[in-house]
Amino acid sequence: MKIDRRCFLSFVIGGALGTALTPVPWKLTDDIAIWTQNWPWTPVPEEGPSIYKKSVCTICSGGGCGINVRTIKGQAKKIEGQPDYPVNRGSICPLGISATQHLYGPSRIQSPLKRAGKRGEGRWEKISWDEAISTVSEKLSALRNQKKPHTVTCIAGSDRGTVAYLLERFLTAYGSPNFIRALSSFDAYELAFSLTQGQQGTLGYDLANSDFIVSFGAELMDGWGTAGQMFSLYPGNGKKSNLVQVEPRLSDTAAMANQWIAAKPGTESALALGIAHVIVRDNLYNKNFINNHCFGFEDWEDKNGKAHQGYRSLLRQYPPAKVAETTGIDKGTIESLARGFARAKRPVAIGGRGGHLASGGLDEALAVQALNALVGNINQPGGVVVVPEPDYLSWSEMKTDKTASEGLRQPRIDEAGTDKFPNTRFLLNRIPEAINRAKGESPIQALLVTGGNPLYTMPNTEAAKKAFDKIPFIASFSTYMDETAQHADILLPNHHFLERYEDVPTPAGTPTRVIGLTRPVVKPRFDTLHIGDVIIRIAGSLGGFIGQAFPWKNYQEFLKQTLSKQWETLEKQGYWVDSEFIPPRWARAFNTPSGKYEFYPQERNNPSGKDTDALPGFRPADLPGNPDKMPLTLLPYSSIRIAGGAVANPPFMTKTVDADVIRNNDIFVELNPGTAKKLGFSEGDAAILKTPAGEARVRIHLFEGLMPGLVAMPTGLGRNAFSSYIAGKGANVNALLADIAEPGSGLNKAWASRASLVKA
Amino acid sequence: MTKQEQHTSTKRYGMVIDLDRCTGCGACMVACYAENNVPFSKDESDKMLTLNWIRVFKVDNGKPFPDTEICYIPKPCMQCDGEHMDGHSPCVSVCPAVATDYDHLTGIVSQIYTRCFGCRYCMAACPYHARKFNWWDPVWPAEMEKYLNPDVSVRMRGVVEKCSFCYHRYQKARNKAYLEGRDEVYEDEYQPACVEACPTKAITFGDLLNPEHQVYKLSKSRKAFRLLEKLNTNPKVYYMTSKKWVRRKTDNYIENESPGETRNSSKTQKASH
Amino acid sequence: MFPFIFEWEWDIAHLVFMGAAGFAVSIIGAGITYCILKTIYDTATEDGGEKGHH
Amino acid sequence: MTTPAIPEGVKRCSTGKFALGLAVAGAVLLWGVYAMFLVWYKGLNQTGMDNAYGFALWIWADLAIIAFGGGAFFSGFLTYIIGRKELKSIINYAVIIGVICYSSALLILGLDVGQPLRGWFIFWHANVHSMLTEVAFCLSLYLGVLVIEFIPVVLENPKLDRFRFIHHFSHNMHEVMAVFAATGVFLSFFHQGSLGGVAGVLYGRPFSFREGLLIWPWTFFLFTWSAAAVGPCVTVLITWLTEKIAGKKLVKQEIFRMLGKISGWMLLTYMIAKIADTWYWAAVTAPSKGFALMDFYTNNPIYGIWILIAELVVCGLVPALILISRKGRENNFLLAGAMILAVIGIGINRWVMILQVMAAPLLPFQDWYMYMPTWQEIATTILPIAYGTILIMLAYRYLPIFPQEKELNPGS
Repeated sequence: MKIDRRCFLSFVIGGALGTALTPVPWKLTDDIAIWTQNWPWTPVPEEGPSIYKKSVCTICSGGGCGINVRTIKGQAKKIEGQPDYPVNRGSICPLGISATQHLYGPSRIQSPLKRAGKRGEGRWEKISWDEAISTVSEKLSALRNQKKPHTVTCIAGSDRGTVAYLLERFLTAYGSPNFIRALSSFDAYELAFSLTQGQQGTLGYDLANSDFIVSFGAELMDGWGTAGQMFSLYPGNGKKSNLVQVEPRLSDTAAMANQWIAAKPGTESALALGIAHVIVRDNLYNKNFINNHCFGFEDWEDKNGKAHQGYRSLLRQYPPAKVAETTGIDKGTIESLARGFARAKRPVAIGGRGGHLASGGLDEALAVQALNALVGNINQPGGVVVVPEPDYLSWSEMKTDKTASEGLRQPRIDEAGTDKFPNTRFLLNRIPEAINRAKGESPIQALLVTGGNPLYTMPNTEAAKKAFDKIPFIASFSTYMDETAQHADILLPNHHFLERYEDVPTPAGTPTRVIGLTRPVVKPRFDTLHIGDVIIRIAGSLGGFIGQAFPWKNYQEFLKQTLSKQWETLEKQGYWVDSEFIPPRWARAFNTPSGKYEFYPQERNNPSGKDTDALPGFRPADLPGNPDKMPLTLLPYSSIRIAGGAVANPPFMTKTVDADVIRNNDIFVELNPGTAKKLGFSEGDAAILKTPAGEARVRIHLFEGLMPGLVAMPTGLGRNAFSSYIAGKGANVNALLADIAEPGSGLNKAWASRASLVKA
Repeated sequence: MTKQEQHTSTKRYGMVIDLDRCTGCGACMVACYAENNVPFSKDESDKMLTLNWIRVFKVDNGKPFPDTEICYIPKPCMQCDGEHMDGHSPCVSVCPAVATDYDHLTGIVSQIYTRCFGCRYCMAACPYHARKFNWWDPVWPAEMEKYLNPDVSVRMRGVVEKCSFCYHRYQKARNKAYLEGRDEVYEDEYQPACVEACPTKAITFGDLLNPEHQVYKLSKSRKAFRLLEKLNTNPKVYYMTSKKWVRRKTDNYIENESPGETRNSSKTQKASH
Repeated sequence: MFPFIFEWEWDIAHLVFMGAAGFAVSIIGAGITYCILKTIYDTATEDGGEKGHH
Repeated sequence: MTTPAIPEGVKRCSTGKFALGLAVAGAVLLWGVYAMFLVWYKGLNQTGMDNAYGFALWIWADLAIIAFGGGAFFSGFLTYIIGRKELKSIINYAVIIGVICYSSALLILGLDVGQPLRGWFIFWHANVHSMLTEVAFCLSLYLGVLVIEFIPVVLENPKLDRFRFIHHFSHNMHEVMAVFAATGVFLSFFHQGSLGGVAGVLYGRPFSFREGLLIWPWTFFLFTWSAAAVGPCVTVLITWLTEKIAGKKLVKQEIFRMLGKISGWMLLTYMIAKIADTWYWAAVTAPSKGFALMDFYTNNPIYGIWILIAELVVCGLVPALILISRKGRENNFLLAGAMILAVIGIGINRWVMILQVMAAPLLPFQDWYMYMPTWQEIATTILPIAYGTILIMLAYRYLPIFPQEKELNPGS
């Protein structure tokens, strides 16, 4: 016993000492140290030489910023601005920088898919490209056999560049007039330019050379136009330009502006007309331009001898005192703003709101554009310019068969270009109504969605979704599983923009004529196919004249051929600038019936025939809903930190959004503290926001920078597709907005909505 | 103090952020996430749990509509020189395991992720909340690991991380200079990701001791100031604004005291070692 | 803690701190060692049957 | 059965009753252990801490528990160094409480770090400038000392004492206990102080920052002093509670009064220093950093000036005055009440020096940061109580802790 115990003790002590002297404990500690430092599930990025590849970012609807992508071993690592790119000069927005997250993220559609469950249920069956293409071809072929080619509609994200032209060409050869561009904040302005100047093209604002910018709600720093370009122009260029921001909410643009003028929402056109009133009254307008190159400034007689009112006499209805009352802006402010604008060397007036897609109607656009005409800054340095359609897109004439010709003669489903809305080119927002109005089967039998994600971006989204449900066949070409793709029958995923070739013509807002080249930075990650190739292949399998209209082997060959003149430059530096493009002189600039700038747009569709309805005017939208029950106005606002359009916020972007905008999947609406007090709300309270279109659960954030009586809600949240990293955050403001067709243009005039807030 | 440190090329890298130019777009933040492999989670809305090395704050002047003004304040790690300009920044002196250190050659406060054992004392010490903790194991869903930058090691759960002024970029630039037989790293050779990404060029970066660098002059501007200067942390991140109310929002003032009166005597540009 | 760590710098604070820590450890160690040795001695030298003396 | 497990001459409750008690405490312990493993397995996201609260409930628990365990070092100091031999009647228990407190503190520290497996880096890569390094070194060493002090008590269990080697060993350790106690006092002085230094050195945090002497902020000394003041109170209160549960006297009442008197004077002197420190901080230190006193006590849901008054007056001066007055000490209710108040006061002090420091905003555009612990944090903070209860139950049942027990309970 004694010996045993002693043995035991010596064994324990000796053993402990012995172990301590061996390398075992030291080795073990070392192992622990190393192991805790290199957990096998903590990734170790692969090293390698980094290669920068030039391309053009097209992730947003205004897209077109030159980028330099850092790649290592063929993988995209980081997106940086391309300093010499003529649009953005090295500046890019946070969405562009985070595009790698979409490239590699879980929102990607990895192969063609066929719907397996009910529509929108999210159950898919993987199919081959051959099957996908033949499914679409068979469907289209069947519709042609039934003499219904015009029931095929295509919704595209853009109407410029080769892909859009391929689509249009395909529809033409096939026999459908229904190519529809997705909603854009430039819709109304493009229409205003085409009516007053007779020019079709991209609107360019030479902000770099302007010394006085009046922005009627254009959220220049919040995603308007091409975000990267806006940043590179203001205020980063170090030049003091005077920016006046007219907006009921203190946006980031308003905060950067030299002056923030909070006009009542929807009264922007009244303010523009009021400013014009002062300029004309005080004789501050550009006499040369007005006297020699304008039409409809003074009262005039038509060729039948009928007297018409002109712009000058129209302005009498908008004296500053009256405008002050309408807009809620001090009379003196209007006067001094008008004088400041007219006396500046190179002033420019901009409208078009922000990344938010409702453009505000033609009246407002005409009223704002008239200011540019008054000071004669059209096609001038520091002014506005219409950059014409690129001329490289001229291909061989194609033949159409009888079915196609008959189909093409059918009126467009969205009524754009019809007798009802003859001036307007695209009216996506009219589609749901057209479907619902039709008796019997849906006027759209097959819908091809190649961009725009309409089931997220359209106003009154739920109603749009219901209308889309009546379309028997929806094919989506989206790269990501977006809201529209989720609701489609077949998915033919396009390459991510970092994986494909595409031309990027002059992006919105740019005053120069540029073509950029989007190039594959990485090899396609998944079983996706370039949309151009898909169209060529579908056309091929449809055969006949349709097949003949697409003689190219593939999209890349077609692109090279199309851009043969510019290709070498494009390959080398990633962009091509049309150095010959000079905005035409006034004498040759206008393509209107009068050959002049038309204050009174003679071609404007004017059902009433009244002069005041042809001229710009302040005609507030009659928003639906009972103002007693819905005393508030819901104002969507865009934030540069939230992708508000077709593409959703990648996680990086959501990371930058403050906790008083989105928290734990609750969206915050802004409310002026005074309004909140009246309604009995305090910071963080939960509430139900109701509009005639729907309702949403929100929380309250008090913001002094918002006009009393408004509720401001960010665009871009409330996604219900993409991935679990993106969906389910807040509510979609588009779903709460109404759609009111502006008489004559059909554009959506209702960019706001009546609303009420009740405690939740 | 080693010989190397007494070398004449001792630098104090710093930043000057022009708040009048910052539009609050967040490009700096996103560029930083991409450059530095900052992880993300499904719910990024709770800002007290998310990781970011630079965060842009929205500040308002508190005045009622329509006299309200807002200003954005980007806030990276301030890379403090410490009370006595000797590198004893608030965090460095408290770290029990020397997992964060002040580099006397550059003035940059480092963080050694593999040594940090996650006691978070440095977070408690940092008045700027520049330090963030990895509350979760980082996860890159789908193929997102592919975009990770090999120049910056990925952090694991349970350690603290913070802005390094993109120190890996400095190392690259220094190696390049060395290979080319130069002592000096040129100003434009070493710029952090946020500076490069700022689309309005609101951020300037360089050696605060080098008269040829832009920051040298800018940091001495009358408009220049630093956050919480009275704490004597001696940050190397300067701000500029022409708005008086913004100045008031960047430090604490007792009644009747106003910004400017209390300019710190320690605002010397000399590194004291 | 030890000079073989790469970032080691000789520092008076180290000497003071580690000196104090080492001092405490030595005292404790010495105390324990003394007790063990004394006990071994006591156990070995005591006579058989005695029990429980204090 | 050769030797009884229960010490000679004392009576203990039935095994059934004892097992029931163990089961109850064990259940709570298991709950805590479950939470502990959750935290280790899933990480610190299981807590209510966030980027503003690097330190929270656990660090408070650490600071408080070590202050409360201060009874061990201070009693040891009084017994072995000052030579108050009468305290030998309670020193064993003080040591046990100390062991419980210090081992729990280390356990919580082990939980509180993001990478527990790298915890030893604090020794390996020690930054001697960091107060936390000082804490870690002194804490571990002192726990060692406490265990050494505890070992002879364990070895006195009749079943163990049979072995000659153990018998001699325990005897020899008693012989040199003064040396260990002195080392313990030395270590305690530093780690109690360093815990105060933890918050005091944060010059970026005007709420906790204090000027000081050499490298030590005033909080260093205040923490040591306050731990010495409140430690004996905790020892007395737990002994008292043990007596109530056991249903008999274990230590003579004079010992309690004597410790109460010592605590009272310690507390009073501490409060004088603390008030002076607070005054200087409010009038000089904080304003120099742009803060007025009331900035720290307004615009937030909980931290009002009441907490300062509670700490300094209600749970500071009041118990101190009660304890130094003979009348106060002789009234059992007042004695216990004052000691409880003192314990609460030090608890509040440790709380504000950690949690209010984290809560107070620094940049004028920031709000107060609020914090709510999760059940995992609470469970692991309660865990030491369950563990302590079990250890005390075992120790009381099987070890001769209270030398006066036989004398005070002659009947049994």
